[in-house]
Amino acid sequence: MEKELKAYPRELLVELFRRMVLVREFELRAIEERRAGLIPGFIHSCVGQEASAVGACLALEAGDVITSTHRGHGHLIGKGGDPRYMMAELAARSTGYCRGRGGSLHIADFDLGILGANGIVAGGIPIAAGAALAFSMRGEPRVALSFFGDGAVNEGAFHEAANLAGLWKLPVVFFCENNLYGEGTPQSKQAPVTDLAVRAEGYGFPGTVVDGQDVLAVYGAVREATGRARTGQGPTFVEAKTYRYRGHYEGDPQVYRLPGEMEAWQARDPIPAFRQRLLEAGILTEAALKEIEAGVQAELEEAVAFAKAAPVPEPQEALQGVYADTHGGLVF
Amino acid sequence: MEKELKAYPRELLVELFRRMVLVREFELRAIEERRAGLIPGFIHSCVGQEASAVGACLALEAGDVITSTHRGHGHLIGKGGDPRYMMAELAARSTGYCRGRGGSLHIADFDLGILGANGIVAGGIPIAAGAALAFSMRGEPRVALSFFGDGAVNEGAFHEAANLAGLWKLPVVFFCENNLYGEGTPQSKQAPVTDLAVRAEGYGFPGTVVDGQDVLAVYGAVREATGRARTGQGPTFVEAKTYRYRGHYEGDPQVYRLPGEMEAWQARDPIPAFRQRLLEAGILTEAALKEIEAGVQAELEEAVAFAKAAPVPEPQEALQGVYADTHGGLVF
Amino acid sequence: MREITFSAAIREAMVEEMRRDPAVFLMGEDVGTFGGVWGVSAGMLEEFGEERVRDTPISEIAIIGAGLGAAMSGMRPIVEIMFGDFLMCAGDQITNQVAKARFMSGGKADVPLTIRVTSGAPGSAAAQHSQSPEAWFMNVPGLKFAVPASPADAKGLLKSAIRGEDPVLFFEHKMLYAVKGLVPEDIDFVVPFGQAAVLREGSDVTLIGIGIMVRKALAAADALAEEGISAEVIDPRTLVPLDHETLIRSAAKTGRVVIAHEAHRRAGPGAEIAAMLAEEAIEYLDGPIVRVAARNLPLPYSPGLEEFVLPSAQDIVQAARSLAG
Amino acid sequence: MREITFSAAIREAMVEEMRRDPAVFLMGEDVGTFGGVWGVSAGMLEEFGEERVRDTPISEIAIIGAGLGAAMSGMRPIVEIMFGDFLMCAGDQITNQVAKARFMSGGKADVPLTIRVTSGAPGSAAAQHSQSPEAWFMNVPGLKFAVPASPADAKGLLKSAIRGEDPVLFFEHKMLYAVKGLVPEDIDFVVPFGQAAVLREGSDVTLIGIGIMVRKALAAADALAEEGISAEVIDPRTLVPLDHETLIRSAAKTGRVVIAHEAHRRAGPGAEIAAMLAEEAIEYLDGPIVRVAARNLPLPYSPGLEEFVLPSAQDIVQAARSLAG
Ligand SMILES: Cc1ncc(C[n+]2csc(CCOP(=O)(O)OP(=O)(O)O)c2C)c(N)n1
Ligand SMILES: Cc1ncc(C[n+]2csc(CCOP(=O)(O)OP(=O)(O)O)c2C)c(N)n1
Ligand SMILES: [Mg+2]
Ligand SMILES: [Mg+2]
Repeated sequence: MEKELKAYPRELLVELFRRMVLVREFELRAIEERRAGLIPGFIHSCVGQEASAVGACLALEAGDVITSTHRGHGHLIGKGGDPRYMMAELAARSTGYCRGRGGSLHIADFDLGILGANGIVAGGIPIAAGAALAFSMRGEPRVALSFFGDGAVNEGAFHEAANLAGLWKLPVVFFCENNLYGEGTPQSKQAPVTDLAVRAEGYGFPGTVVDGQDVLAVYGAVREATGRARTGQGPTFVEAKTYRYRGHYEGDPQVYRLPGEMEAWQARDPIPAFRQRLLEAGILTEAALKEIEAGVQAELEEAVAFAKAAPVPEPQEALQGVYADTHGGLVF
Repeated sequence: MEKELKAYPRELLVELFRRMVLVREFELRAIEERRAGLIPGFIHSCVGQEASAVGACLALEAGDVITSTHRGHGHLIGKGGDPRYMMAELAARSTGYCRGRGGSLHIADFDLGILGANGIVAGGIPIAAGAALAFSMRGEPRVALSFFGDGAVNEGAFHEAANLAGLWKLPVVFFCENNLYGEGTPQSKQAPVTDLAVRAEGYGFPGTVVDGQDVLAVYGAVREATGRARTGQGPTFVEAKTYRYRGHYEGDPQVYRLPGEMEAWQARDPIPAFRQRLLEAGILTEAALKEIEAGVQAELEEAVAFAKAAPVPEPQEALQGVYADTHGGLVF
Repeated sequence: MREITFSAAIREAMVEEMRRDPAVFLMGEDVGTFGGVWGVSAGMLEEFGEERVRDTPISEIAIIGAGLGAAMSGMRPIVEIMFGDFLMCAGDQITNQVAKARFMSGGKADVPLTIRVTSGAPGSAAAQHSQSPEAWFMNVPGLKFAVPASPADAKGLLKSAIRGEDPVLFFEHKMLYAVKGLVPEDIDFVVPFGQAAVLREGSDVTLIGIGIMVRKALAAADALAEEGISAEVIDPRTLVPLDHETLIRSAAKTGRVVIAHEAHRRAGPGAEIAAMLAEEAIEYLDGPIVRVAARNLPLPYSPGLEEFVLPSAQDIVQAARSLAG
Repeated sequence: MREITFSAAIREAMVEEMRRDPAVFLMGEDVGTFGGVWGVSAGMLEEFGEERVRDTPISEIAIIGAGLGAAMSGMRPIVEIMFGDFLMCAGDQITNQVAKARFMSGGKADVPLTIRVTSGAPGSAAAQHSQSPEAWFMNVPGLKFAVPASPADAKGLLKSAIRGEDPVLFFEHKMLYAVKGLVPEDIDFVVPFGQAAVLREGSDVTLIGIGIMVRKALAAADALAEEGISAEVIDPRTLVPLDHETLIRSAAKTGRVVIAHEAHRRAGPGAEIAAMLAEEAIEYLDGPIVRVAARNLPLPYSPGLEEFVLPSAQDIVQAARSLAG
């Protein structure tokens, strides 16, 4: 069913690989820097889920937008986020994406179409519907893709947004990263259905399940979904089955995992698997792959150096960012 | 498919008929009394929907409970509500079900298992799940049936409650009265699916569509659902297709109806249809039917007289009903 | 200037802004075919069509959330929540998304979102259709709150809201809709936020009214005048931003303050105003700051009980009299 | 009496009540296997099993709504909302169902529902995980609010909440969980609602602290003592009911009042307390009622910005000093 690797543009394949490596290494580095004291806040890493984040984002066009989650680093890098500004934000510096005001949970870059990570489970889903509404009203061929987890599908916010988008045939992709857990609670204890994609039918649009560890499968499913969205056929629910290797947050004792589960998923790690395919298909040589990997490391060195060199925000400056118009300070 | 009338207990058939008539006449009388000034608040009548309300309620056992809606008179009478206390409540008297504090939107009778009408669309659905949880935790073979409209199915509250109930296999019946409109907006402009029952699948339980104008069809569908619920098989979604003959509330200009729609539905009026069947099957004679109808009128005369004779509530008395413990008035 | 109703003034503001700016649109439950349950958007569907006057499903989270998403994507949505009582259905979107989007993003997100909300008791609508939720989100930084009391202010404040870049909760008291008043025709007539209106000058007591209670305060001032008590009546018009200066100046002048609102007394908007005055103007005060507000019980259905719970002009008169007496 | 943590005191209250009454149970996100993200319910699943320590889906509406339905059906649910920030996800159930069920039904519904909520800034958790939502629902009649500041009060107030027939929002500041204090072992030790605690007597200024700010007020009182300023420190312990008498008595004694809370300043719990005092005790006051609270900006991620926004013991000292000086 899946296409030959050769059928894809080479630059796309390279970029899928590079960004997956960048996501993985960014997070491992951030975790390290957090331990070293550079980063004051929590980190919810998506290590293990890179294929779903990157495959989905690279299926989007430049004008498309995403809403992300607490586990958003992969989505942000996938959508072109600059590791320097991301690292600076994690380090709470004034050169960070949110000038140190938001941290990992709230990174946004409107120029790149990143409408924001989100600390509220399912909080970004209605926002994506609203962005799609704007595109649809203006007749722009743009798509909003909303990332969320398996746990988020049980929030009222998901339901209302899905219904609205289905009803108005909005150009939205509901992209569910089903990593089998919401914090410490398995997906099976959160919903009575295993494939959350079945819910799409109730909203009048298709739902599809895809192997979240296969970056090309994810890419293909999202291309199909954006194709539908862009041609006025409305939303699609894409469920990517995946797994996170680290705790819900760094520090999570992870008492909840099933025996053998981690090992089974790690055996299907998306990055080495794709690397191997690239090699075998002759898309990239070992040397070229190593060069990419080295490039990522250099980029991260730079990001960390950038973050470290950046100033911390001035308190007074924060007052500027609450309202556009402060009425001479009366709003405070 | 449907059983012969003779297969049902006679008392049941009589009671289905009597209560439908009582619901219809109660509302028409209430509307009249409202015009005459006895009733100060809004009335959302269910005229036309009697079969769904009564059929569902009579399928319940005495220990079962319901949550109702803004359009609740049929549910309340169906579940055994006393027209005297209902009329007194509508008339804002201290002998009303809520001592005049609640009005039509908030009638409750815990002894009868009526956990409350509700002014918030979908507001009662999670409450029904909670009652069912209590039954299930205590091992009681009781069921909670939640009434709601086609509009309510698009609220987050429905979704979260349905998921919870499906997950925990709670003894709940989700009973949707699809009367084709939410206020002035047709159902087709509120959800992209025509049969809302399809949503049940996403919550892991069955959904079934039933002719809401056929009281026995409704009765049968709910019996099946309560049977499942009582035997630990979890919830069922029952969608009754029905129609309201009057405005969303009394006074609604009803600009939104499609031409011919009303007439088509009125031709299938559940009460004369069932009356005819009872006659034809020889269950009740014309004289017996007339006697029932006269009995209903007498009951309503009494209800109105009861309401009129009742005192209005004393203001100070209201202070007693906000908290169980007022800490010497400190809570006010 | 012509005399039009509060309701027509609101419609006029919406219609004019929609004509001048294609980014402005209206969505909410029954705002289209029905024209709004209170009739405020009557006729707008006919002029602007279904794309720009959108009937929504009964989904308050989606209405507010989609409004935010559209606002962050170049539109200027006006969304209507039919009864203020239902605001809490979308409480999270308001509190954690709408209010914070700009700040969390480092100041980058503009949020030109106007949330129109009906408030107040229309009479025997009971506990879930009568509330005055002006204070429910006041503790959340990032929102602005408008509480117009006259047709002109309704029009001018709504235009300010629609044209601004910040999210606004715009409260329309149901019993004000039919009230008439003179309203400027100038398409650019706007009422700025943060400027209280001194509606009547006086020297003995300051009556601060919010929303519909402004009218009751004016009536109370008439009654007080007959008793020889000179009342100054002030309408803050917006609760956030709040015009401290005008309120303090008046308190300094009269030394006596009554604050009147239809929201429940405990932790209502008057609590903040009283606290502000107790902090910034206590040295001018000759007596307690008195709040006249709904009692702390859910709104009852029975007219007699409702009257017991709701504040009246007479309650303001009594409060002012006891202060000035 | 033994010294245990605030967290252990809460667990002890839950465990003891669950042992004595089969109607009591706990549900919430990750309260079971995970033991609560803050570890408060650690070990409870093992003792009581999955039926009575229920992990729920991420569905705050369902959690609160099902809690209400169960409470009206003979159970005594304790439900946990992981972060107070998420309370608004279930805002409607709290405001329009839980708070009003008794009143709307004519006084018939008992609602023995305890809603446990974490509050406060744990440090760089940013705008959606740091809020102190004590005031968000205070305008809604029908609810009670507990804001314990010590392990003993946490245990005693929680027991009162669980045993009572009214819905309670029970706020647990995250930075209090590890704090230790002496807690009675008596299984029937309860702390009644509506009784403030005078934690330190003083004559120059009254410091009213809420939740974690009680500790900062005590620290401030120490610092003030060194300057010769005698501070009285009061913890209201419950915001609804609020113990007017104790607060007024102290205000009358000292003539100077500082109110400290971590919630945002505007329309926070201090607004109601200040307004109450401005209404009932103004004649005793020698100066402004000062609020020390979080600034009206969303909680920032950066430690420096967060410090700028949050109130400190030093802020209390300064406020008291300027009043008493
Ligand atoms: C409304 C809300 N409820 C609860 C939480 C706490 N919380 C943060 S992440 C999380 C689990 C989310 O699970 P899922 O959606 O599957 O995403 P994942 O963490 O697995 O990526 C929870 C419960 C929250 N942030 N927001
Ligand atoms: C949360 C909420 N949103 C909106 C309303 C206003 N409202 C009352 S009834 C109604 C329509 C409900 O439609 P449906 O669920 O189909 O019930 P029906 O009136 O047709 O019986 C609406 C929008 C409300 N009461 N509560
Ligand atoms: Mg997950
Ligand atoms: Mg309907």
